[in-house]
Amino acid sequence: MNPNDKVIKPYGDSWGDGQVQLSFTLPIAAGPLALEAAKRLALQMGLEGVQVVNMKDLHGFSHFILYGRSRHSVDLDQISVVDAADEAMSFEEVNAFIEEEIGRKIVVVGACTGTDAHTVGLDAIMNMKGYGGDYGLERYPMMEAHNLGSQVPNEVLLQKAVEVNADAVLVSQVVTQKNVHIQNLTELVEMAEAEDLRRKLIMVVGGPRIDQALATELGFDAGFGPGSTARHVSTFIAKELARKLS
Amino acid sequence: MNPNDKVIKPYGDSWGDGQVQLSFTLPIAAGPLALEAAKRLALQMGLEGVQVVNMKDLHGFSHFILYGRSRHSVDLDQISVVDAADEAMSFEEVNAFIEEEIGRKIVVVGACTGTDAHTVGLDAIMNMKGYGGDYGLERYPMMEAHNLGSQVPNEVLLQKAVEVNADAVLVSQVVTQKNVHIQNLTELVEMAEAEDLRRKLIMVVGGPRIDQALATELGFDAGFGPGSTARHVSTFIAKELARKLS
Amino acid sequence: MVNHLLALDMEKVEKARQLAKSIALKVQEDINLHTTVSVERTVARLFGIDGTNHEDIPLANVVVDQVYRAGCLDRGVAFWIANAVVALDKTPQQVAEECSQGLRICGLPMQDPHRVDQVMATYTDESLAVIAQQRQKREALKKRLGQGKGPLKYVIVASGNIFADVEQAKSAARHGADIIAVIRTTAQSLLDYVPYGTTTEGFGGTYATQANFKVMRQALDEVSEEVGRYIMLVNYCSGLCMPEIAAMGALERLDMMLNDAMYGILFRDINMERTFADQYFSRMINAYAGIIINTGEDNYLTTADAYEQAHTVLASNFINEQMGLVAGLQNWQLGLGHAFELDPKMPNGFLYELATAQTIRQIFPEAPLKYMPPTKHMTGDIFMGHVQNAMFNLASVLTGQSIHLLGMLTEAIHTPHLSDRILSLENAEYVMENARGLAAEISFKPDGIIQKRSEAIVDQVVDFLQEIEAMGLKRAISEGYFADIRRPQEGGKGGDGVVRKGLDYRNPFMDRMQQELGITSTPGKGRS
Amino acid sequence: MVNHLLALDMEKVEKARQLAKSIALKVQEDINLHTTVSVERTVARLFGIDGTNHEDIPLANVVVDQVYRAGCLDRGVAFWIANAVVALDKTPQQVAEECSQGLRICGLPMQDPHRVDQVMATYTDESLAVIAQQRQKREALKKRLGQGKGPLKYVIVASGNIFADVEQAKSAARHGADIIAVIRTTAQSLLDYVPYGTTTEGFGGTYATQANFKVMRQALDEVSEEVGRYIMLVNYCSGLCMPEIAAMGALERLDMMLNDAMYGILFRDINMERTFADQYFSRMINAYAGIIINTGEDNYLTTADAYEQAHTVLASNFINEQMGLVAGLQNWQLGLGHAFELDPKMPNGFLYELATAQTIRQIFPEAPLKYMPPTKHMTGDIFMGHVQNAMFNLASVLTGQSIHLLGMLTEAIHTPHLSDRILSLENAEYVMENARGLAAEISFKPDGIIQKRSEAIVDQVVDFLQEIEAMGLKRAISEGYFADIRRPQEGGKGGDGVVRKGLDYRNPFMDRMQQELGITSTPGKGRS
Ligand code: B12
Ligand code: B12
Ligand SMILES: Cc1ncc(COP(=O)(O)O)c(C=O)c1O
Ligand SMILES: Cc1ncc(COP(=O)(O)O)c(C=O)c1O
Repeated sequence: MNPNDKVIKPYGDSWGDGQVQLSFTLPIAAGPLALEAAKRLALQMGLEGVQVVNMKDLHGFSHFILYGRSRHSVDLDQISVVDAADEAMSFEEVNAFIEEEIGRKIVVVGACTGTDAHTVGLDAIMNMKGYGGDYGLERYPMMEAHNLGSQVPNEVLLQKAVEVNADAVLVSQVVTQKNVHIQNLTELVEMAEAEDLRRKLIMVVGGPRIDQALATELGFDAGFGPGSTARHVSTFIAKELARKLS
Repeated sequence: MNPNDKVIKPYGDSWGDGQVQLSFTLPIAAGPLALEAAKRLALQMGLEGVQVVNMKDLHGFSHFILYGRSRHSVDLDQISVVDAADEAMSFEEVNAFIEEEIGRKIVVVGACTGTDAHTVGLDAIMNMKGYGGDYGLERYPMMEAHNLGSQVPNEVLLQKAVEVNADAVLVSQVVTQKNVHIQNLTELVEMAEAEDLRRKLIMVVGGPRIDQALATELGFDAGFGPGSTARHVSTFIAKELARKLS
Repeated sequence: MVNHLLALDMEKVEKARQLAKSIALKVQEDINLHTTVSVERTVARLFGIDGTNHEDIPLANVVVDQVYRAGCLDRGVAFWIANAVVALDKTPQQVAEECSQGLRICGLPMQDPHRVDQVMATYTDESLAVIAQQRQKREALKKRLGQGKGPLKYVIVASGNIFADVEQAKSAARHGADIIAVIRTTAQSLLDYVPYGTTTEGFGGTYATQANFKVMRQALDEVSEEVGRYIMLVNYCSGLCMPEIAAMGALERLDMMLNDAMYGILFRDINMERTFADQYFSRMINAYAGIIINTGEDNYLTTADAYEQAHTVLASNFINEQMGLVAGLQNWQLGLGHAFELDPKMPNGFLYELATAQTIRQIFPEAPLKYMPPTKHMTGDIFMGHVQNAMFNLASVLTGQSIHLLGMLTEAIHTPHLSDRILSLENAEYVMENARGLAAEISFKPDGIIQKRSEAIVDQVVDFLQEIEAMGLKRAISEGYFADIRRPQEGGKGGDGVVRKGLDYRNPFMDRMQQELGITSTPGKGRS
Repeated sequence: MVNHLLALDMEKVEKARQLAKSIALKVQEDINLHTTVSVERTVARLFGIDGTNHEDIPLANVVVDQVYRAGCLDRGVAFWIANAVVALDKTPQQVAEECSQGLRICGLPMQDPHRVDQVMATYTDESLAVIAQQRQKREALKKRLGQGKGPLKYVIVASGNIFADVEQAKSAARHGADIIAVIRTTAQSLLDYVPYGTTTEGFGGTYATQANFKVMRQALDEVSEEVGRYIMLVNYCSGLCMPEIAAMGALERLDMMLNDAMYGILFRDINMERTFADQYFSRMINAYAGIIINTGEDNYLTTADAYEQAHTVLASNFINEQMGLVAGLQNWQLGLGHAFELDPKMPNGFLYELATAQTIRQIFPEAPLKYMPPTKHMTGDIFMGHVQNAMFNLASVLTGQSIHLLGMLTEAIHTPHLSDRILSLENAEYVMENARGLAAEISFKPDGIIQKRSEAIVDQVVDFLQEIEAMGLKRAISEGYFADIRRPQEGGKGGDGVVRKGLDYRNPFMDRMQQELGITSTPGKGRS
């Protein structure tokens, strides 16, 4: 491998050395058996030259830190991704775009649904103040934004969407323990479908463990992860709505 | 999986969750492409539910921290290991064993060979003072220990072994960068073979990146890693010599 | 012993304290006039009513709901149960079981008031005796086994499964943890009942149930013997069932309870009247049981800016202190909360953290302060997170904090894995032992950044409490004085569970505990 | 500006300094009588002799070996080269090339001494002018671009491949590194020649060659412009080619050099006479080139106990200081080394670390102290290692250290990977900026642990230096006074490369530099 290769591997200090650090706990006490088990796991993960650099006994459990050289590599030419950040329009551009292409305010309803009470992320996208230097949706002259806050049941969100004739719903999910977000998001989509709202609504989900792939898989139109700001979301909604209306 | 299973997986907070943490650097700038590449590598390593929890741009490189659930598991019943620590005799026991079974002092010669100047590890095994609460080999009444110190060429070590009629040579290798230790250890074994010393000598290697498997692979009789003390080494040598002489 | 690294203007501190007292007493007037479904369910539980009906509804709820719907809760459920006990010659538990079969206790004929009183007294005595025994047992164990050096290392378990939690808790105790908190599942605080039995399914936490309390207490008692330290157990006396959980904790010998006068209002949008009434009774139970409460001011800094709003934390500490004292808690039971939440990018942030932590330490010298780790500015960079936690550990040992919540390197990722906790314990152990003597070694410059910051916070807090005292706490909350969150005075969940006490309202537990705790200022009965 | 957190007994400090001076001057007497093959190769190189012969032997070695074998090195190679230059009317380089073809320069007829002198002067002037220019260039760049705030963040690159090192160095600079050290391959210090050309194969480090110096200097100049800070470059002026590397560094504008009066003896078993003579000339070159040296006392604590032997580090600092001053170095060039190497398990270890670091800081207020991170007690537990480094970072900023070697979380595992360095830079950046003002905020208690520990170390150092002064440095080393290592006075590698100067010995560089640097106390020529 050389620096210009499109087939890349993890890098420590020489090209192609494949260096990877990993750590995990095994449910047996530390000792030669646990050590060997740890090595075998690393081998199965495709590591060569496995070095167990730390084994710690945790009473019936053992914690390992390992280094090794990954056998795996990735061909960059096989990956196609779009950079949402690059394509996002500015606050002014989005408003101008909506005025021109839609000709009226876009109505959005946002909520932290289910049992989730983490409002900071949704507020970052919706509140006037915004986040990361970008104003929130409430500040957009061409948007009418309703933030329902935390722990909103899915049916309440959909009711509200109907009530204000929303173009889009924005859902925030921060707690992901035991995949509680998957359950909750799936329920929302199913409800929307049952109530024949799915086609009318642009459905967007965000949160620290959310990405585009997961969102699509669950039946949403878009997913926004860490570092997202209102610009990204408004651009997506505006363009998507224009597409739907055309 | 349940707590009594013999087939184990990494453990985070529920049985069988397979939780593994990993980190590595990719030789491309951070961004959606790098992110996707990182995920794919994790997938190839057999992780499910891959979460890239941190991506950091390092100018032309990117650093990732990931969590995921390992698909792999290890069947403990398939592993047989011997616990050297458990089998090691005490200082007194070793001396008694040598007196009884060998009937004379065992002669050992130790050195940090090649360009290696890390003497602390070898001294820990050989010096009077010892290490980790165990006296070093020089303290054993039934051992005659010669510590040649650092940066000893392989031929000098073997010469000395011949000169003092050694039963065993002890080699320390701490620097492992670019596998310099492998080169050096291989050379030593080849020299010993060429000079027809290999069969006469018990050959032992130690160091922080050494283990039994590597030692055997390179043609040594035993390998001692971190945490070894003189007890482990002297037990091995005494028993091995007894076996050879019987 | 508290270090005096800062020169505090004790007059201002005293002024702030008086303002807080006045604020608390004003709220208390209102509290005295009300009871809640949760307070009444607590009484039912303390009468020994346990278990659920065929629909999994706790019998305490079955009984109280019935009385509530019948419109006679203003008299207090104690009276109705005791009346039924006399009328039917059953135990309260049997009465409750019959309620779930259709018995309507408000419809039973009124019995001899003297005998009803006697029944109430008997069951009250019995129940309070169990609590007092648990308190004695705790004291004996603490005395025999001792505790960690302090700041006491407090870690959470939150696997969702009480049996997995036990594994995690034991492993933590063996690696130096002094206190184990079983975090509640995310949905529980808004449930208007307490789930029943041992549970293995929770999200981001494990259900708080009496059975789970028992399982964990037993495990910790075992491990306490093993490690030779009394390991304390914590749960959440918070949300819509605040006083019920206090009762459960008192019976099962929990040692600490998250229990705040305002947290539910601000962070769970629970009705104000409900929260204030519930916290009063729950604190009284905690006081009686010798349980240390942990207040939740740290949460403010997760939504508000930690530098700008530092004084709001201190103000809330003063209010929680006064509302605690009013409810019979002693100073040693007031684990007032604060947190190390400044943006790590802030130049000299560590100095400001020291200033706040030391100011709070000196203002509440007897309180077992609860110091919370960085959470808001933790990211997926677990390596940096581990260092942020190291600085937090140092700040804690330097300023002599009491209850030290260990920061987790994976804070931004998941509730702690087994090994996260151990890594954090090792981090704290190293930093604290390596720098334990530092506080006694240094002094702060009189005109320095730290001293000035401390003065500024004390000044701010006096102004802030003055404003609140003038407008009243409820209005202040409704105007976003705390945590940048506004809650309408009449809104919020659980408001319909608040009931104005009647003239003949009875709560024998409150009466007895007020008496025993020496609470005189606040009559336990409403006047209508 | 150095903080005065400790009250030092300046009389004792002065006494220690005088003892060290006496020790140094005694060694210097011996140094003045000798030259070495490496000193002479340095002269050859400074005369412009570059490149290798067909066997890859550097021409500097070819020429000096020849003169040495001919037994006439006692006159100094400068004379022989100049004589040949006059005799053959060639440049020194051409003379050297002919030497590799068989020319024997000691056999050439003696030329007009005046013309030989002239030739020596010309080439000396030329070479020193280049060095002076590089020095000016550095000063101009530093002035224009500025430098980091300090403690200056110093990281190592050690991939073995100079081109990979460049990538790693640039990435580090962009993430806040101020100083880049290219670590040498493990075998190089015992090579009695300097390899030639750019290299891509090293073990645990990269060959120090002039070409590699140039490649890295250029890369760092580029990145300096990019980041708007002058990034300093470091290499190892140590081992059997100490003065040659000084010359190469001076020519290629390195900014710092690892350069210790005793390290080679103790840690590489190099002959004492050889080391002392080599270090003297190498330091003179560093002095002239405006290069900061880094001494290696930190290494002592990797073999000796850091608590017991703390005073040996300080004693060696004093000796290195005096031997540096004797060689013409200014105080601002004396990067005296010490280290944060106490066992992390030691209670109050952080206090003892502060005591040592602050003591050394105050004793050498003008020296750009080099503070080394934990290495010996680093383990494969990278998480704990990262925390140990955080405490080290804090100690450094608290005691105002100058050159701060970043600890790596993977210290016990491998030479740093790209990301290890970045994680460490972020660690240091956070801790130092977060606590930058702390030193100005605090004072240490007069009768505290820190003050007492400082006093104990100063007392010990006076006694220790007194003993050494009485027996002489060489004997002290032979008796294991430093680093628990004993080296026989006559043994060690490279002893055969030491040559007693003749009466007619000439080293025009030494003469000129001594003059320009104002070194008077130590005559450059031997008397036999
Ligand atoms: C602040 C906080 C709280 C506050 C919340 C206050 C509030 N009003 O929001 C309080 C103290 C109340 C709290 C409580 C709890 N918390 Co909490 N909390 C956090 C914390 C510290 C920070 C979260 C945050 O504010 N991040 C900052 C925002 C800006 O980032 P963000 O949410 O990722 O949002 C960005 C993107 O994701 C995206 N985004 C987010 N939402 C949306 C929506 C849309 C439509 C779009 C387009 C984009 C988008 O854009 C945002 C800007 O870029 C995290 C730990 C951490 N450091 O991350 C834990 C954390 C999230 N909490 C956690 C838990 C478990 C809880 C509790 C359940 C614990 C308990 N059992 O009591 C409770 C209950 C909460 C509940 N019912 O939901 C866990 C979740 C674990 C998991 N993966 O499931 C975390 C990770 C902590 C931990 N390690 O245990 N918490
Ligand atoms: C001390 C030290 C030094 C000292 C050595 C002093 C001395 N006289 O030994 C000094 C400062 C001189 C030094 C120099 C260098 N070092 Co160094 N050094 C270390 C350090 C900090 C500690 C090593 C140590 O003493 N460990 C304690 C002993 C007790 O542990 P141990 O060696 O593992 O020994 C135990 C077992 O392994 C086993 N064992 C070991 N040997 C043997 C032999 C036998 C026969 C048996 C049975 C058992 C056995 O038993 C011992 C007791 O349990 C490590 C980092 C670290 N924290 O580990 C770096 C480290 C080993 N050094 C390293 C390097 C690269 C160097 C240099 C090459 C750097 C350079 N380019 O200049 C130089 C040159 C050294 C050379 N030519 O070999 C690297 C090696 C990287 C790698 N994996 O290849 C490390 C890991 C640091 C790093 N991250 O860069 N070093
Ligand atoms: C006082 C208090 N109660 C409760 C909680 C936990 O959240 P909840 O019970 O609302 O789910 C916290 C959170 O830290 C708290 O500080
Ligand atoms: C002064 C000095 N020289 C050299 C080195 C490096 O080792 P060597 O050049 O002997 O390989 C060190 C190690 O840290 C040192 O401190």
